[in-house]
Amino acid sequence: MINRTTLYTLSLLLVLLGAAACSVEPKPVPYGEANCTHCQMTVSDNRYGAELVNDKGKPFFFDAAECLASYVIEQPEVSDKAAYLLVTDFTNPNTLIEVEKAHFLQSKELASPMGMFLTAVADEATATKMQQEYGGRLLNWEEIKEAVRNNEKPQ
Amino acid sequence: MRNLSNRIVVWPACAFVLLLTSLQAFGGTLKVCTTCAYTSVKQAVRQAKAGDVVLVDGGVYLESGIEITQPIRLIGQNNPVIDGNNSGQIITVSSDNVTVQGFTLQNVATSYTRDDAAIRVRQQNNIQILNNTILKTYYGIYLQYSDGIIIKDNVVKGENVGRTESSLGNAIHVYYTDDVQIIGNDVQGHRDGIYLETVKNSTVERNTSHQNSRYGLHFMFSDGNAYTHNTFRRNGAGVAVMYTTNVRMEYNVFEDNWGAASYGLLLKEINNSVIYNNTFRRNTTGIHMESSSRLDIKNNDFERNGWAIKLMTTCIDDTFRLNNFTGNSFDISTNGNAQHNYFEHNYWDKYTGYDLDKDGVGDVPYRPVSLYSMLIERVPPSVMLMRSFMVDLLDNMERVLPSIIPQNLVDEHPLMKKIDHDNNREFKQNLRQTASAPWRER
Amino acid sequence: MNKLIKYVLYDIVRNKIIVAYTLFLLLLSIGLFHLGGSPDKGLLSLLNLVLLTVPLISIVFGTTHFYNSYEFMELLVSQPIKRSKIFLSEYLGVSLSLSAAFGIGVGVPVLLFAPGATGLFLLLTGIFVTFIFVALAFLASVITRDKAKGIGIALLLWFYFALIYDGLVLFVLYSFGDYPLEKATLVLTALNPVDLGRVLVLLNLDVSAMMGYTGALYKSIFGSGWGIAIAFAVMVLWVLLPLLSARRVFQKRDL
Amino acid sequence: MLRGVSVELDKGKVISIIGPNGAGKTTMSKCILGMVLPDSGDIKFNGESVLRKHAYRSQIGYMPQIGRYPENMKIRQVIEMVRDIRKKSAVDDELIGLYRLEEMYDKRMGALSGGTKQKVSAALAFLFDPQVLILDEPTAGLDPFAAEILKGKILKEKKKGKLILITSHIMSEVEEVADEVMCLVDGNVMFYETISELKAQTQETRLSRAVAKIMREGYKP
Repeated sequence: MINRTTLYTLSLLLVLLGAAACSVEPKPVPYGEANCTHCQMTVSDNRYGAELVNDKGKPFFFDAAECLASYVIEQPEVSDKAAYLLVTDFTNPNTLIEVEKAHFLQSKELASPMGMFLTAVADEATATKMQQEYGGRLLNWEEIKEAVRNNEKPQ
Repeated sequence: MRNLSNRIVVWPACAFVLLLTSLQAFGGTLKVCTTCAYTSVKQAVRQAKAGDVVLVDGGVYLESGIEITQPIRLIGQNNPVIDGNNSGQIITVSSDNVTVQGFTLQNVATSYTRDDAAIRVRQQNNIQILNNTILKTYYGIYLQYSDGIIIKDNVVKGENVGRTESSLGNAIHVYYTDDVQIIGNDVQGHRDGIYLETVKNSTVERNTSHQNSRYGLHFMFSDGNAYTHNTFRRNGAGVAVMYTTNVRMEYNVFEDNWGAASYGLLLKEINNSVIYNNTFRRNTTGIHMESSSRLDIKNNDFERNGWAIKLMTTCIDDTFRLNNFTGNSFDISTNGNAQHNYFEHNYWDKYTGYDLDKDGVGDVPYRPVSLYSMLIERVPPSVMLMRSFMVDLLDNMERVLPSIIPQNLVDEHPLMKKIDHDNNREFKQNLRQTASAPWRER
Repeated sequence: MNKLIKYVLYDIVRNKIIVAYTLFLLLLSIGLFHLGGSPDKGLLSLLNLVLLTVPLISIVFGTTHFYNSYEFMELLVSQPIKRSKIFLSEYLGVSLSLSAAFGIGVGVPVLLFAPGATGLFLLLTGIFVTFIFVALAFLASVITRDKAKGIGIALLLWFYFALIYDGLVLFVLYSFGDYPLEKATLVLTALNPVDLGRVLVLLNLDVSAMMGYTGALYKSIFGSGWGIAIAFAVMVLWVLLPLLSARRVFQKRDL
Repeated sequence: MLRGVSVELDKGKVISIIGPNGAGKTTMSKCILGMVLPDSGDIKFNGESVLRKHAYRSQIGYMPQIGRYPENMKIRQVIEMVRDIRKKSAVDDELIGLYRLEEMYDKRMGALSGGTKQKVSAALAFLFDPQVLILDEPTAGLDPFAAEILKGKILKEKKKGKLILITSHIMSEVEEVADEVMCLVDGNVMFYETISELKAQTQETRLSRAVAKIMREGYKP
């Protein structure tokens, strides 16, 4: 009898363990409690955080889109297999959007944590409106990576 | 050599400033008080001509948007208060050779689109900001594209309780400005206490930066600066310095920077710099070093930190000598086996070796890296086993028969007694002569 | 039943081992608080010690006591009284007296040198661990009639919870480093009462900052009233599971 | 290990259970007491099954072969405890008096000799005036004087119409107190007869001889 009970308990716990471990989905960025995977600074500004979720569901947090881009450039073996690459929507703090769908504004007026002046928003209209207000240029993710690679800052 | 030349340049500049200010004293004086000709600071400043002194008497002035366009001295007497009433920036300096002294400036609202400050200096030279008290502002003192600035003996105090970081500015924010002296200020309650980005040839000295939400001091791309005798206490994450060469960090105290993502000092791509005579006390991590090379880390005290030093394998050619490591949970942690750094003549309180020849130097090497700290570095969730008996056992086994911890991260000549940095000159001289490996002196 | 506990307690409290255990804990606690400097440091060293010795003493004493009381239990069984009452009285007698020893040996110094929530957590953890390991001891004792074998099983159980389990966890965590393990470690913690107790106390101490992101996650869970309630519910489960299985066996077997 | 016992025992008799070592004598008494739970079969007490019950034991007094008690308990406490369990104040403290246990009431059980412990066991068995007494090797370990007292007590209780079961090896003793003898061999009842019948059948005058003869030649009723 004990054996059966133990078996039941064990299998239940294993299932729990599995469930806890194996969901591949974006996790909220723990502002103030995690260090940026790339630059080690505290991830703290909830308008700029970024995240990479690997194929196994493990999240890596970044304090800014430029750090995510640098990491992707430096660690292709991790990022090629990544399930999600996410940045925070500047206009909706704490909301993550996929980098491919994000619109980036590089404007001298908006300083991001790691000095590349990159701001991400979810939709194009907002991006255009912000560009009119602050100046600068609009980029997509591929262009962001290129800009980070060449360390292009706004003049 | 570089530092020497800095001093030679800076001192004549200061003398020049003094001369200039004394010259200006010969200008007219415009008095501001409730019963004076001028009852508004803004009015007086607008009327002032180059070289004038605007003397403001005690009282509360509800004003903002004061723009200084002439080289004048704006001086407060009997502690006048200029209350911005949350309606934008209080003082904007748009002229060279200006002094702002002796005011209490308060209430500048947070703006997500403009970086409003109590005092903003934009593209000017030779400005002095002295003895002011700045309360409840978004940014405190904000310098950009300027040159030759002295910020001395100010108090900048923000209110960060219950506020998110994006609604806080920095206490002293310096951007693209050279030859800045930030001396004797007390900054607290902001996002970063002192923020420097692309600042050269500057000095940060005798400041106290505490209880800021993010960093006590934060600089990037700022070569050739000296940070001495500062205290960084209980900040969100201590001090972060990155992408910089030729830094002198001496006689600073980093303490109580204690939190899940906290450290005393974060070094990221800092090269050719010196870290002497600092105290790292009770920080989650004393120094976190990444991609930093040719650093000389000497005569520091690491007391009661979680990790005294996290030394990533991307760091090379760093030397650690004559430091005291006492009461730290982990002395050194690293994330890999490749090590190209040099440890010698440090004092480690966990060292259990002996000294048969009584020369004050232990006869067996000390390995400061614990296996478990490396495991945590690789698999952070394994902290759940912190303080487990199993882990202690593993650590002790590994120390006796090292197999995973880096072979060459070792202090071959650990000291037997704690070093008294001030009074051990002779002993250190002896050590230098008997040092086994000739190592470059900086 | 409480009458029976009274007599069992009376017998155990005057046991020399219990007295020695109390004194040992008392001296050690006072010593650690004096050596440690700060109360927090004292608590930390005490925690290490408590989580090593309390399970060991509890399980060994529980097992030997069970075997030594075998004939006495036979005598009781011949009386008009339910077996489960006898069993539970013995269990409560042992765990209450060991807890009392712990309460005096560790509780009094903690109250004197480091009163506060952390100390309270340490005490609660110690008492729970006592109850859990006495339950495990009784389980080991009813599995086999051979005293030597029983003590062997008990020691193995202690070895497993104090040492082997953590090794296994370390191995698992290391092997699955690419996976998000933060939540899995929560479950792994719950699967060992010693680890659970340790984490609960650590989170109340300064050291928790060293636990980084994982620790922050733990804190967000164990910091809330609910989290603590769940943690202690798990502890209660850890008492009941071995205890009830042991009682079941005890009720159905020949003496 | 007991196997095929099926007997009915009436009150007012002293029945001695004999048999070679390992025959199941102790097991049988333990079955009646609920210490050993039978895999099959039933045990009835006053017509009711005793399996999974415990209240019936208030009618049984039991004296184990070797009594072991918690070391730090005093005699007084052991007696009080059993009294608490039975929720009855003592009705028959004759043995306590005869064995002069009261003088030793404050001694720790751990400090008592084996014989004294047996005295305590015996006193406890008779203390509550039970209908049934089960005595496992009652005189083993008792000094001859104490054994005599016990035998006297057994005979006295028999007269009150009680059922007394005694397991014993000592045939002279069995002969002294018992009316009937039940012989167990390998978990089966070999015979269950009155002593006089056994003697008559085997034409022996002494019980030990009679039993030895039956063992040798087999039982032919």
